[in-house]
Amino acid sequence: MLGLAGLLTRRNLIFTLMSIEIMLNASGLAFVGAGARWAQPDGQVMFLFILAMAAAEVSVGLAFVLLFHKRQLALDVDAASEMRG
Amino acid sequence: MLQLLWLVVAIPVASATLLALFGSNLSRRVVAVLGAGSVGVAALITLLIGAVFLASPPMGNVYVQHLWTWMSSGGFTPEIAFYLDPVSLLMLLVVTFVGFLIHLYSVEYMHDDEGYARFFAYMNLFVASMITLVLANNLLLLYLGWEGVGLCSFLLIGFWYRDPQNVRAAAKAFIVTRFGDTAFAVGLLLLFTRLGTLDIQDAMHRAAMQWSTGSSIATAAAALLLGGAVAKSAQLPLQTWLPDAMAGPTPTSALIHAATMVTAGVYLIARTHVLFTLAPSIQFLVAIIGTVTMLLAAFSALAQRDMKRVLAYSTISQIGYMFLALGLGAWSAAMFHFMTHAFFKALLFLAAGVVIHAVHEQDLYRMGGLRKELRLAFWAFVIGGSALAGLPLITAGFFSKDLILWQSWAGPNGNAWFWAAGMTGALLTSLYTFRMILLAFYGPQQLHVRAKSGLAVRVSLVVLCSLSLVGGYVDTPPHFGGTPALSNFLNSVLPPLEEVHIGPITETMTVLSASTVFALGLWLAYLIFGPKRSRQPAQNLLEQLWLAGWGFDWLYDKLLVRPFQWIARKSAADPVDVPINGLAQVTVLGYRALRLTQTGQVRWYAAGLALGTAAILAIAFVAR
Amino acid sequence: MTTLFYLAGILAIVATLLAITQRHAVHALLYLIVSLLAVAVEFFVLGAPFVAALEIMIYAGAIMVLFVFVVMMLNIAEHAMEVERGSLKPRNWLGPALLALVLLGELVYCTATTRGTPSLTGVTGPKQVGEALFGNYWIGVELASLLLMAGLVGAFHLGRHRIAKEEKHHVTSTDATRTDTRSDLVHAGSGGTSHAA
Amino acid sequence: MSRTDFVALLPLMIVPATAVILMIAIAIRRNHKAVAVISLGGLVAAFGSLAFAASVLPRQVSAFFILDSYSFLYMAILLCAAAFVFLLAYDYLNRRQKHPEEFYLLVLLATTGAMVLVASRNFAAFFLGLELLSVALYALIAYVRAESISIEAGIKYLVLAASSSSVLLFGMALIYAESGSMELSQFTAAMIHSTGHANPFLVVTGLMLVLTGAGFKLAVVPFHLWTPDVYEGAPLPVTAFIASVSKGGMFALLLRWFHVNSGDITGVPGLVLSILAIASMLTGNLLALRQTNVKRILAYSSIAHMGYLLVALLAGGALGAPAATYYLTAYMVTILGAFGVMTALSGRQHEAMSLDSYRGLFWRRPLLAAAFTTMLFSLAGIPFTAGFLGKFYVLMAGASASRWVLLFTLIVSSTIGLFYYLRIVVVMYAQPEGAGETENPDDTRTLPVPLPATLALAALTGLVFLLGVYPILFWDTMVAVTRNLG
Amino acid sequence: MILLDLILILVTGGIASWIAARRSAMVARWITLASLLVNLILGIGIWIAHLGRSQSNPARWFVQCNFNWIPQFGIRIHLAIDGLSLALLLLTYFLGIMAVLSSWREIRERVGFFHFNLLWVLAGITGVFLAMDVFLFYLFWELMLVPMYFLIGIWGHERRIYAATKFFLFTQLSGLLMLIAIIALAILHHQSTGIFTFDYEQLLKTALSPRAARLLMIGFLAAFLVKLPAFPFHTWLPDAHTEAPTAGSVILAGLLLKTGAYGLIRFVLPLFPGPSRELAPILMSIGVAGILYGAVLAVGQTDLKRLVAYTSVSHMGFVLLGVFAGNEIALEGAVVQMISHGISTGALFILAGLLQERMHTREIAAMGGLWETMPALSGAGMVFAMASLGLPGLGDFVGEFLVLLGAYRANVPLTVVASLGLLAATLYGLRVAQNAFQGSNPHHWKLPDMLPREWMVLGLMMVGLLWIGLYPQPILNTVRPSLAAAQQSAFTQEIVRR
Repeated sequence: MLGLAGLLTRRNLIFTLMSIEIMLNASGLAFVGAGARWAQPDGQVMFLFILAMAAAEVSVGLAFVLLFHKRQLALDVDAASEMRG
Repeated sequence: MLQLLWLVVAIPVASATLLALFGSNLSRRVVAVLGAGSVGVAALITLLIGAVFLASPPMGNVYVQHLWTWMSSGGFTPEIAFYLDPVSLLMLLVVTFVGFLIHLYSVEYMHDDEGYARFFAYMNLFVASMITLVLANNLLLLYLGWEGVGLCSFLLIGFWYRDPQNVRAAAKAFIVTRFGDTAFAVGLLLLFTRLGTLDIQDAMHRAAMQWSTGSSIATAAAALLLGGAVAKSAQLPLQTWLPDAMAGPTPTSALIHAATMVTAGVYLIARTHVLFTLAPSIQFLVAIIGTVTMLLAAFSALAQRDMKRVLAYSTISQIGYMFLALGLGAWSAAMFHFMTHAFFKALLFLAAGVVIHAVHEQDLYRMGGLRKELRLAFWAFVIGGSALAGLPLITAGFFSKDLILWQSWAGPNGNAWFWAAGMTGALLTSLYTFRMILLAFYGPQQLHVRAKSGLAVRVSLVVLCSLSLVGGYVDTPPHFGGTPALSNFLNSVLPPLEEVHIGPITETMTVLSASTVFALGLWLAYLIFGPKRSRQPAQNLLEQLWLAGWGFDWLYDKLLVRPFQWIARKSAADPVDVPINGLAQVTVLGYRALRLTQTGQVRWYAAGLALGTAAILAIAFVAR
Repeated sequence: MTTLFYLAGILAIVATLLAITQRHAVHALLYLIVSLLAVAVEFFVLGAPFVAALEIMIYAGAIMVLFVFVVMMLNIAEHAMEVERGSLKPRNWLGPALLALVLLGELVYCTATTRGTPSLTGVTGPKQVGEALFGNYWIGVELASLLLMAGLVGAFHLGRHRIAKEEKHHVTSTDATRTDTRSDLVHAGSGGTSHAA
Repeated sequence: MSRTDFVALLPLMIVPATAVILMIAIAIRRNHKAVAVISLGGLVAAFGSLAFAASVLPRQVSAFFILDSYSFLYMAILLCAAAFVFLLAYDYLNRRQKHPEEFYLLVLLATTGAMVLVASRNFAAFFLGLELLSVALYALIAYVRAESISIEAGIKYLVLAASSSSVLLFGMALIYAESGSMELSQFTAAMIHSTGHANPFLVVTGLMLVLTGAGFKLAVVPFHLWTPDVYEGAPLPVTAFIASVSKGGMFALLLRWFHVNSGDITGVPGLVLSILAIASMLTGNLLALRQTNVKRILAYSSIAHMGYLLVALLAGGALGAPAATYYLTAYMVTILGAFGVMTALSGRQHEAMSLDSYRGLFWRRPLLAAAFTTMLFSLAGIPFTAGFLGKFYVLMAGASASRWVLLFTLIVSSTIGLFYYLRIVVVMYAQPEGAGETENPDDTRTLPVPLPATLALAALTGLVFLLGVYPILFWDTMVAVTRNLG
Repeated sequence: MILLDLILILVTGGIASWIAARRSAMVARWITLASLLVNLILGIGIWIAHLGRSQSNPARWFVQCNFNWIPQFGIRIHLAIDGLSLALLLLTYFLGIMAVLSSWREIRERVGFFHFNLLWVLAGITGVFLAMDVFLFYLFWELMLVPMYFLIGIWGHERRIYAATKFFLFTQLSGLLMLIAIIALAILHHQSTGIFTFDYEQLLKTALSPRAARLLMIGFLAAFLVKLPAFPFHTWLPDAHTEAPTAGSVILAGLLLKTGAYGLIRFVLPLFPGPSRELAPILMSIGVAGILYGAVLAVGQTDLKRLVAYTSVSHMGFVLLGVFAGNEIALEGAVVQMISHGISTGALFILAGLLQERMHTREIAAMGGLWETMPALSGAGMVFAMASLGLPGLGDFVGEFLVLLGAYRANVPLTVVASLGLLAATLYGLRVAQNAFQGSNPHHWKLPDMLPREWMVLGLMMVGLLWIGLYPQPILNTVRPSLAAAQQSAFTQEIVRR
């Protein structure tokens, strides 16, 4: 939830990415909790997958950060609104 | 011989078609031959047919020529078929003969007009339509002729189309008569629905069998047909178009707006007299309309300055007489007056045409003293005028009008009021007729005569003069030892009138008073409009009102024309389109509103995502 | 145990809150790491020690370091800070906070209305996880490797643009060598993932 | 893993294997043509293996995949779509990109993701397939270096897709927490017993959250906001890919697990889906109404089309699933064709996006314009095109389920939609207004349409008509394939 | 098979002339003309072959052809022709030829594509008149739209795009409503019999609950009333007619509107007899409203083509009135009205086109006194204006009178109000006749009169109108069996004559 809030308020791309991580983390927590409830490993396995995904996500995301920074010299996501309407 | 009947229609139609298609490429001579000749041939054939008909009457005094079934649908099978009986024969004779004379006259009269061929095409078409109207054996075919003559009338009034005035007059004539036509059409619907046929004889027969006298259905049917007749014959309240119709060439006025077409209403009522007998209230209404129209039109004629308008109002007035006769049940009297009126009114118009042609002026107050130079026209006017005003014993008009006047008293529906009104009308007729003659032909000559009439004009005028004089002798009052030949001839179709009121007003007295009234009118006219009087048109209010035809035009303009134009103008942009365009606006509005959501900001989009999630969760909560 | 669970939970929340409200990126990251550590504790409490360890190692360790690296590298300009300051005003916070609250409320409501709380007993150790991972979920592992490969190739491609662009200004080196080094990188990456699989 | 399992998995393995081969090939030597040929070959091989593996159907491979005729059919469709994307992309990349090879690699990976989605049986497969698709797309969207809008689009997609994934995951976690099962069949169960006590509320909540995630991928209102920007920013072949493969894969999954064979979907999910469908149809069409950017128009129209698809999904019953399948196929063919034409028209630097660049197209390039017209008419649902029969089947399905409100919305909104399709058509047939004066080297009217694209466009146009005129070929298969769903 | 040929000839002819136009525009014109002539001859051939048969032979269809198409839903390519279809087809090809001839000179750009569209519209119309499978019918129904849309949108006048789009949207929306009704009907049939079919004759036997029947009928009505067009769904028509090129206007007014009426007769009456009876008064009122509304608005127009367009609204009101009056006379009248309106209004549009070609304006105010410079054209204009206002002896009168006659049996007050339409018709008829052709010539137009080709076109149309006006019997005989079939199911107990 906080991740979402962060996503909505922060304009810095890095913060945005961080917020996403928080959200993913929360989902992972939920999965692990659910797995624990049924005493199954599935939840943890799922968390691992989420982890992998988060890693991939972050790598691409950070690549975007670099690209974007190169272009805009700032990381304001609101500046990325050339397209609208 | 009778089988040739269809040619009477076909020949003018063919000629009209030829003239319409190739008229512009033909020489004037050929046009004249085609135009007048076709009607001449038609007249000849009519004469032949008439002779055969009289010599060896077909069975039941009726001859029917079936050509083909027009259409056949659900028991509705009107035919293209011609029905010849004494009434239609009489009509046919008058139409073709007077028509021919007028065509003959036009050959010369219209000679210098650029629309020569067009004129004859219209005229021929008119003759054909009129004959169709007369000969139709069913009401639908009659309606075809009815509309056909209306069309030709429209075309001919607007013949000189360059003048907007003429065009307006044409439109007015067409629209006003169309009012009546609509009523007529509804009448046809009613008749067919209730009687199952539009064949005139069958329908009349069935009506007489099925409907009781005075029943509402008969009344409605008669009223609707009357509507048609009133419009076509320029009776109250739809009389306003006829004076304006004088915008057409004078032969047109003579043929259509005096001799033939305008009497179609009279013919219609005579043809369907059974219906009117079944609806006494409507029949009485016919008489009232006739009387009132006759008087009002006569007053209007008294105040007109335009020679042709005088004649137009006179026509309205004279048809009022015929309606009076019809309303009283004096069917054959109406037909008789129709015939004589055709002669003398055609004569008057043609003569007026000569005058107008000669001086290029229609205003009576600008003419004067023309009797020396336009001798033939003058005499034609005198003879025609006398017939119109009813100069006793030697003119045709006297006999026919006398018959009506007498029957307005003596007939079963007659009474003193109608008689008195008729007498007043006769006085007025005499007055305005001689006013016209005095103003035009006496007094100081103001205008130079530019043209003399040729042979064709002379011939037709002379023939019509003689017909106006002797036409009355076909039906002379039996009370004075005459033989009502025409009435007898028509009796097989139109039942004769019983003479029930033999009271204080005898026929002798009628004749005498009619003669007196004629003389009185002549005298008054001489007093007021004689050569020694000042020639200033009177300016008082009453005369203004008369001049404007009692203000009917003004009333209709305010009551109907303007509101309609207003509606048409206001709605021209199609009000129904407004909500539809509104709908389009709403969608565009939706587009604009939704477009605002596409801010291009990723945070906003994420918010949208969250919002959406929240929303569907909320829905799930609520719906649980 | 339960106390620890909730304590760690509160800690995680507070740390996250601080993380997203920090103006400076590095500070925020530090808070985030704290939060992640707290979550790791949660995992542990929930009986998932293996995952807890991974959380600390990979998340708090590897991924966050990546973040820090990027932040350092870019050395975010002061001007961006100014922008951020504006966006941290209460007015800007209000809407998202409300929205988050609503969602939170909805979720709390629905979890609260369902019976029972997760049992905190029972430990699912690395062995079980490993068995599951390479038993039932082996395909998943393969897919995850593909996922990483996609991520790598993508990141590489995006990164290359930058390089290629810069190279334009520099002396042009041979295309071949560059391609070689890069494809090596790719190769190594994919090899790594396959290996993990 | 048995041999038959292996055989059944063959198609799913060939595609990523091709990707790996590509990677090696790229490492050895960069050659665009070779790479393209290899990738196409991979797709063809996968396609062939479908036929080969069809003999062992239906089969469940571990807890992950359910391989039956349904998933095979969709895989086939996806493979074809990917092949078309390659054909279209080849020249586009040739023209605009220095290093086009990774494109194929990423597309292959994304296709794999979509195929996984189609065949997935549990949450993990669903999630991984989805992520594979997304992650590959992040890079693909931003593939073209020079375009700042590309990067912008990539960032947007990344941020939003990741967020939606986490929501999706949370939803899955909730369902898992409640039911203790990772099976996707939980969805179906939830759909059927969505009301009453048999179904705990947590599951419904989870379902809604999953719907958010899925809805995001499909770009259903209100999760649609990203669509136009990403469509606009992404290179045309990628846009085509998103519109066809990505959505197709996701929808196939939804169709399989949300479809209820016994009748239409009722209760809370039914209500929510109906609202989403109605909102999508109206919003999508309204948003496109006066757009002037053709890519954005198509983006908005795709929102509406997903709404139509949801109608078929909601209709359920014996007709719903085949109707949805038919519609989806028709839509994929059409949208590929539409973007294909746009690709063919795009010059070295600029994509043919603005409406103005289509002015008078018909008089310059009649065939291309005719193809584009066909595609637009198909999108609008004019008879004798695929779109019409698709719509017809959807209407059939909806009518047999008596979903009148949905159908009327469909009709009204597709009338609104007609307006903007017509606008494009009008522009194409309008007089070219002296725009020809400014000749530049990038002028699209001089650009030849190369062979692969020509082939692809011809095939797509042919398919549009075939689907529109002679549906027996496909319909029977679709009915057979979807018979045992739900 | 010959029926399929009718469509295919047009389709291939269209393609051929498109291709040929690259070489020579003239060739394209001739190809178009030739394919239409062939179709006309084929049509006449069918007519002659079955002329005597129509009365006695119980078989309803003259020729049929029936192929399987989408068997899962029982959709078939089922074409059949009966008297009604035949009459309308002949009208189609006749007007088609007139349209081609009248645009001989008007269209100079993109000639091939123009004729392609023209022929394809006609192919669609042919299909509509022939299709006996409801689904197929819908396909053709839509197929008409697209080329028509192009005709208006490419070769139209100033506001062509607005008009074309409006036209398309209106008809498309209503068409989709009909499609839903068609589908629902098929599904109901499926539910009651277990067979999926879209075949017209099968669907006729579907048992429907009154409520369902009413709803379905409204779906069908939506499409047909919009196309007809009935008040208040007519607003697309003035725009489309006004903006279309001459040939487009001719086909729109002459043929496309007829498909609406045809649909009413062919589908609405037999498929939904109950509701047809129930809703008849409402529909008749709509018809009457259309008659008067169209007439009044026509009077107010300043644009000649727009004026004529509104007269179409008025005339088609008569058709609607006739169709739902519920007796043979009115129905036959409606058909005659359809045909003669096709010719008379088509002719008026051709006239307007000729005037526009010469004067480059459609404003009536800019005309006046044209008789002076173009007597022949003006004369022709007069004739057609008279036909349009319902002069006896010309086609429209027969139709209108029969309609009124039949309607009078069903509803007296409505009919009386409707006959006021005759009066209003006078007003607009005269407006055309007088304001354009008569009066003075204030703008001093000096224009060439009609060319022989134009003469031929208008002359043929005049002959056609006269023929219908004086001897409509062949048409009535041809269409009677079909109408009787449509009629019997709808109004079995004819209202007893009082």
